Amino acid sequence: MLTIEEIKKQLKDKYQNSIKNFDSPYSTRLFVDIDKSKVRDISNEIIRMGGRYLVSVGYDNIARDKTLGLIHNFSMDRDDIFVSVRTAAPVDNPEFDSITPDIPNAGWSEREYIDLLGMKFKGHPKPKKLILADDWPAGVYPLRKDVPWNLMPPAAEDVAYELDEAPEGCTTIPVGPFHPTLHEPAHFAVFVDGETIKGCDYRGFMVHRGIEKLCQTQLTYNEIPFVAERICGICGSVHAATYAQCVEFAAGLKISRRAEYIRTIMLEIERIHSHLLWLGIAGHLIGFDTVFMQSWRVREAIMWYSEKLTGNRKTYGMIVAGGVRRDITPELADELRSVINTIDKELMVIYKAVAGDTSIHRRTKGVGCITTEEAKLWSLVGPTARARNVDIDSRRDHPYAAYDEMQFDVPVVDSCDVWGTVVVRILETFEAIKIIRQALDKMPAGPIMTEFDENVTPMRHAISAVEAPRGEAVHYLISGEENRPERWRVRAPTYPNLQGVPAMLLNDQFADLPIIIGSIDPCFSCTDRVVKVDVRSGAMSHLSSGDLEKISRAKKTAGR
Amino acid sequence: MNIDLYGSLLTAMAILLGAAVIVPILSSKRKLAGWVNFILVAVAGVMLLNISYITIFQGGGAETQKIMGIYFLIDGFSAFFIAIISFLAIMSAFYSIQYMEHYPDYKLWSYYLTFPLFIIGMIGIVTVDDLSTGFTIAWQLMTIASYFLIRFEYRTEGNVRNANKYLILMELAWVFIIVATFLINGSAVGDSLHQLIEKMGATSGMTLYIVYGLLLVGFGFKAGMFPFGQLWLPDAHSIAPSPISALLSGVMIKTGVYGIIRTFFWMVPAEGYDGQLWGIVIASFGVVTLFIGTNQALKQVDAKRLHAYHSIGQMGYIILGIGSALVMLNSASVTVKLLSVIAIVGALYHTLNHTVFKGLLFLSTGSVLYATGTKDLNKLGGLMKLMPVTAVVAGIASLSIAGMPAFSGFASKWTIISSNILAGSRIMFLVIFGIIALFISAVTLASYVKFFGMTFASSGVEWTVAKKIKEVPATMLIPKLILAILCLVQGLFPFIYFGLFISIFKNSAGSILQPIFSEIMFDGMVVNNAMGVAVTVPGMQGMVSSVAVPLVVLAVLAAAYVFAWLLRKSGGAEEKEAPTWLCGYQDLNNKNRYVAHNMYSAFKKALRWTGGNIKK
Amino acid sequence: MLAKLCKKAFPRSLWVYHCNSGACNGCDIEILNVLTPYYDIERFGMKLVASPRHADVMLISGAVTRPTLPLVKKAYAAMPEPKLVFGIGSCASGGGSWFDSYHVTGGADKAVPVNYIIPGCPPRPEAIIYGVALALGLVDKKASPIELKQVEFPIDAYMKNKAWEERNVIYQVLNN
Amino acid sequence: MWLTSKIKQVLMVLKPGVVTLKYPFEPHPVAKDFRGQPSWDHHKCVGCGGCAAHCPARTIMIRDVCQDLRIMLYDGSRCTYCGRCADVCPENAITMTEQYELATNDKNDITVNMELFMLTCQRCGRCYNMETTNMIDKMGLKGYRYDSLEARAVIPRATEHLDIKMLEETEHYKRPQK
Amino acid sequence: MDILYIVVNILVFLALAPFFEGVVRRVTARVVQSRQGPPLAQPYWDILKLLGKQNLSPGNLAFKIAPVVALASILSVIMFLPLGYRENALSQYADVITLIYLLTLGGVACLLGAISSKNAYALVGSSREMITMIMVEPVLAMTLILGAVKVKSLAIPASVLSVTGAGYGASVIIMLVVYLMALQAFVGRQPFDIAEAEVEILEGPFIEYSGPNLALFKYYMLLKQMFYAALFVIVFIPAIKTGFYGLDVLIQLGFVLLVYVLIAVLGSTHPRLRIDQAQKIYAVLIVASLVAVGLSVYGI
Repeated sequence: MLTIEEIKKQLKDKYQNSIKNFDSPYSTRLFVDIDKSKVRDISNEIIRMGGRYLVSVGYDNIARDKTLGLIHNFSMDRDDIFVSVRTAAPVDNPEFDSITPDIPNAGWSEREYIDLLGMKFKGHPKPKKLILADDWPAGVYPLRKDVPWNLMPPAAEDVAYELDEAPEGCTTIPVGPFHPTLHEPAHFAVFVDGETIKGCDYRGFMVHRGIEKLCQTQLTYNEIPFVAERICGICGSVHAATYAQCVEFAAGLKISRRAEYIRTIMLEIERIHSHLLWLGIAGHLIGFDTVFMQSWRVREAIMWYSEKLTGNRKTYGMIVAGGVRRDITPELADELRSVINTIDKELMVIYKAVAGDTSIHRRTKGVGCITTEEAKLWSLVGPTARARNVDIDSRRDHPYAAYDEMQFDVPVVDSCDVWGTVVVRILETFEAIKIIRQALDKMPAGPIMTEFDENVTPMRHAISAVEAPRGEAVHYLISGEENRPERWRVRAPTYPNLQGVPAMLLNDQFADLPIIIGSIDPCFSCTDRVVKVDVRSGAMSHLSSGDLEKISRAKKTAGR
Repeated sequence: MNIDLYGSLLTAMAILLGAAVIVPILSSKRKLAGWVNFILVAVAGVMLLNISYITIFQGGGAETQKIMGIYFLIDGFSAFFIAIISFLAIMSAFYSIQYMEHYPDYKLWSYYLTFPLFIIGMIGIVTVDDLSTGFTIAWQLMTIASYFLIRFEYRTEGNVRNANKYLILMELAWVFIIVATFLINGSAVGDSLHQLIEKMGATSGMTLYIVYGLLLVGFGFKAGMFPFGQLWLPDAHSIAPSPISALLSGVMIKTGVYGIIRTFFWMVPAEGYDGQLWGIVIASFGVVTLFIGTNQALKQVDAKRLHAYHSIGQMGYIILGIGSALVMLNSASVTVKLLSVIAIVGALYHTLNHTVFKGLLFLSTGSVLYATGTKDLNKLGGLMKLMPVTAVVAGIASLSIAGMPAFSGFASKWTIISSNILAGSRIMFLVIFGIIALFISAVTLASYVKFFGMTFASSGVEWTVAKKIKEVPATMLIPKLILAILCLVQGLFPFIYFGLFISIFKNSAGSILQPIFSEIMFDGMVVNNAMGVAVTVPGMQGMVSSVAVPLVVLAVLAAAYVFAWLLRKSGGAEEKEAPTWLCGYQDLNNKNRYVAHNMYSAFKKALRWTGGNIKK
Repeated sequence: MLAKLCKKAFPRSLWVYHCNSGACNGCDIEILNVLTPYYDIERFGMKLVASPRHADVMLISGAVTRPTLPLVKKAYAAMPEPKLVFGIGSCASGGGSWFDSYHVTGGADKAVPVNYIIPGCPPRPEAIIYGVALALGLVDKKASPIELKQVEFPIDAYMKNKAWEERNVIYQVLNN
Repeated sequence: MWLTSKIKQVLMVLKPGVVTLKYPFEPHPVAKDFRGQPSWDHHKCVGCGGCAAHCPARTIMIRDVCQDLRIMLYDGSRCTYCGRCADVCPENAITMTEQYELATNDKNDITVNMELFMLTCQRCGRCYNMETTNMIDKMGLKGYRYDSLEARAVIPRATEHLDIKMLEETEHYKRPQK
Repeated sequence: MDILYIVVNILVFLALAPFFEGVVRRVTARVVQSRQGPPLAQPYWDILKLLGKQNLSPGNLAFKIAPVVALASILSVIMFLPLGYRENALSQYADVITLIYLLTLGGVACLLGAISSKNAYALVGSSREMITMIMVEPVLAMTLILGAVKVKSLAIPASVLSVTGAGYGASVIIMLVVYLMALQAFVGRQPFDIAEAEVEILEGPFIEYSGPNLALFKYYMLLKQMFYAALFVIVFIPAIKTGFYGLDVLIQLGFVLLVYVLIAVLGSTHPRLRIDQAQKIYAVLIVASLVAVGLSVYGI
């Protein structure tokens, strides 16, 4: 077990000169300000200490000191500590050392800021466009504050993303964006030899809706939860809860215990509905529609209950900064008990019917195999990781809401394949039912909302993680002026998992592609969000249309 | 009359020899040389066809004739082979005129020197009546001439090596056959087959087994029998110029079939010949050949190699037919004995069909090669609009080789398979052989769906072959059209051919088959008319099998087609062209074409052990 | 005659092509939900097809983002006539919360002609079935534009304001 | 193994029987507090514009035609039914109804158009800045608001006076076509 | 009279094939998936609707001809089928081998159409379809050959009707089981709907087809499905001959209905296999049916 002091000491011993400042507002959070030249070394050092890479956050700090900020976040799972390594580079030469060669999972985060903030990463293995549309002109960085939120560069005709070259002798099969496996627009160029997958390239982020500049017109701290829920229609509460926790951390707000219990219940309800949904989809993906129909039939009960409790079947609108919107009355609590009892029973029937079915084993066992080491290397999270014997769960490792008082198991299996994810998810559903029962029993009385005065001190950093059904959702928030965050970074669980998919696909059959991609329960809309909410500070400068044309022309010629 | 036949045979050979002398001299004028070559070959060919016609339909030949110390024999059986050789030679020569333009940097004198010699050699093989002197001359002429034809493109890497391999293996086959001949007790150089048969009677049983074994291996080499065919056939056939490939695959390997039938049905002593055993051996070789050959063919992506491997596969059918005929012939049951007729007719019918459709396939691929410069199925595609005539004839040939009803392959495969299955009710392994043959015909189909689909239907040339692609000139189309028409005729009117083969065997004295063929009740057994061929065998109830398909089934199909067509029109829907839908993000391009080598990957993987895998 | 019958058959067998142009998953899940036992849209002869070539109806869910705009158009063009387009959910019907964001083009109507919209975030499965039934002519349209006009000053507010004015400090100061 | 699980599967499916609801031929009631289409009580509305200011989808647009008349347009086509407007409304003039059967072939069917009389300072022409502690009021209303109701676009600026240029900008506001 | 049988064959198949599909969909929905399911007439509407739609094509001749050929070939196969245990006017013009090849012709048309569509998915699908065809056609062939061996004739009515002629021997029982297992593959349903797998290759060979062309293909699939079901009934259900043609046909159709219910239940309780896995199962089926044929030679 490491403590924050030990981490500080170890870092100080080695990198005395590069470390500018330590900041630890809570006993579980450590922010380290460092010089940008040592980014790579210190990141590696933290990984060596047992850290797990979470996400990088880049932000525009030009108005204050003409720099672009970059924060690498790590989680010490055994010690319940989040370590954030903060650094900055001047805007006229925003070059950082890339940490991707050591931490492959950072690849996308860094590519994201190449696109959105115009940063440069030295040594990045694949500095290609990631987020923005193919025809987005180079040199327009939408996350920078001088770019308006509704800027619409003209469309360019002949700009295309250059997909990776297929290996020798392989054919590309284009999968997506409108493909029944995906349900969401994302493009996989799958390189096959015959039907064996020899690699794939991903061109996703087609659901990137760039919500960030919304706040420049309207959104404030307490509207963002509603937008956060719509990052993803399935695990909306997770994002709302993570966001709300970030705000509460930044504001130093302690919410009532009852609200925390209700949040716990909401998160677990969401887990049940999401896992049942996934089970159905997985059945559908291997062509077993009966499983799909039956598990969705079972799931419907919880949807109806959610409607009663929150007023909507999904995107509940329950969790806001400072508490929750609606209370669980005793009648609703009783109904919830009976609903989860039915689900418990019916799911057990499904589980028994599915678990021993050799025809399902055929399609799932030994499919999408990657080793535990690879899973750790790619920083996989959630059931995808737990099916590969990586024992992480932020509910247990970084307790939040009321999880510190809950008794539950974290199912971990070592089959390292798709079947493992099936088992983990079904078992987790039973655990979720257990947690809801406990929460209903233990729930204290009290207010559900704590007054949130919306006057958060600017430039406070906060990080928070919530275990979503798909894995761990991480939010990073920098508070800002005018009742809005300066920067809000969301890392959905699919973000790291999706980067591990090519490794899972390798040497499997094309017919297994749906279930392998399905096994991480992908949620591209979460992944593609980049919901950064920041404040327009200073004057808004419009690029004139002439400028834009110039820019897009430059891009076109460069593209040729 | 006989003298007349042999005289014209020699004349034809002389004309061909003349061609070999004259044409190389003219070879600097490419087109002219081609035309002269074609005219001379055609004249000789017509004379040879005339010989066949007279022999088969007017009952000529059948007497061994000693000319210049070599025994010659023209009976119905050899006449059939003369016919297919000379016919395909004419087609090939015609096709060569334009095709050889395709090799601007190669001198043509060697081609036009060896082309007629090659034909002389083949004609020789099927007409000489010994296994020593005349045979050696004919064999060497054929082998050496074809060797030079195969190594024609000697500048391409690997071609000379493959040609050398061919030469060595063919000489080895020759050694086998010659050794077999001299193992026969008291055989002398220049003995005719009749003399050999007499001497065989005096040979001990064990030696006889060796003799037949060596003969089978020797001719098996030529016929592309497993495992010998795999050694040379695909390499040699795929590197030769296309008209030569057509000749090699279409007729040269048939000389092996000729040899096998000649030795196992004619060169049979009254005593000491275990027909049942040799039948089983040959049939087993046939089944293995067709199984392995076709499965190997499935893996190919080079169009000509694909055809070449299929030649092995199709030879397997013929060998199976021969073998099972031999088994049935030596069976105790009268009924099964009668079925041997169907089997051997099937074998010969398939020989004819294979000549036509394989010739056609090689010529079509040649045309594709001529027009696009590649024969790699991974690169080809989408030629249907650009080369419609070639596409149609290649389609006919593909359906024929796959054995689709109403096309030529069907009638002959049906004959072989059904006779095997019917005989199978008495002899169990024959039914298994029949089923394997049926199974393999599905594999053949798969392979030709790939060939046709990937060359003509799918997309490809838009991106891979930059040249402007046009349909090939008429001189290259006419031979293909003739062959295609023949393909259709053979498929649609099988009764003509059944009659033909029956009269061939009737007119070929000396074989162990002749007694059955000449039995009178035969006419009542086979209903052979425009409605198709139906077989009733005494001892089996009712009509047992029929290949009436062609016309009746075609009529049925046509009626159904009209119905379906009307159904499609009935909704009043309009037609519109639309680009291929690939999930939106990508448009069809060279990288996301699903190319030939990807097809049937799971099946190919399961059959890796059959060999013939292509390396990547 | 058959042609007439074919026209009649069209609404009885609508094959649905689901095109997610940038949705959050909520609507997609509800679209799948209408296939499940409780809602079972197959009752109306509808089924989900995978290729736009087979489709009669395109369900667009989600705001049309900048990258998917050309793709949605392409998918629409790939469908054979006659065809219908349904915009499912708030994003597809009007662009949702991000209708004017830099990476979003707007609702589905910005890309293709939309025949019916089914608002909701996400719409309940019943709402989707209702939309389908509306298109099939099984139910009546319930939504209609609402025009509200204050014909007079809202007295309550007025009174309240008056009261507020009375106790307002500034006024008090002024009065004093 | 295979057989037993198949039998289990058959048993699993037999128990529930056919569960399909009869909707739309029979209504399927929604939960009590369902968040359906919001409805405005124009008798209560004071036209503060708080709902417009707080709507995450910015689906409520305001145009001040003149000093006394304010038009509020609720464009239901992009409403996310989050209920935030009902939460913030100081007068409780907005309620979330149970109406969810909103499918239509015309976007205008799900709009609410309100014409409100405004109380404005006769001297400066601004709305009264009422309770200054109220966050909603703090948000704006410092002058005219002119959203392009025709294009259903929000112009995120409250201006001191009406600017014709701004209007032109709105009408030329167009998304890229490709 | 003989001609009448042909007409009845065609009419029965054309009229009832969509109905039986409706039954499958209904059974799948009601019995297995707890939902109401489409009306029984749904497949008719589907086909009618497709006939009235626009016909999109990549402008290739083979693409346009393929559906017509496919439907024609299955129709001609159906004409030869001895429904109601009656030989018809066409029976003598073909034998079982012809039947098998004719069936393959339909498949080939399908494949060529798919390849002509130039779509990678269609090609993956046709590659799988072809493997399925190679591997399961022999099972069909051997079922027919089993009868042929027993009766020593390849004529269609004789060999089709004689499988159970001498009662249920070991060979017949093996063949029956094999046929039932292969049935799902014949009719392209789970677990063997690999070629048309909707979630991964979007209905494979048919991905580019629309409107009337697709209608023809759908009809072809329906007829093929009914053909295999009817063949099972004719071959393996011992003849219950009432002497009245109409009644015989009705009884057989009743059995066909049962086979369809079986297809539906089997299809909805299995996930789709991968082609390499299916291939192994096919291989087992082939070997088993070879054993059955071998046994039948010895009269077992």
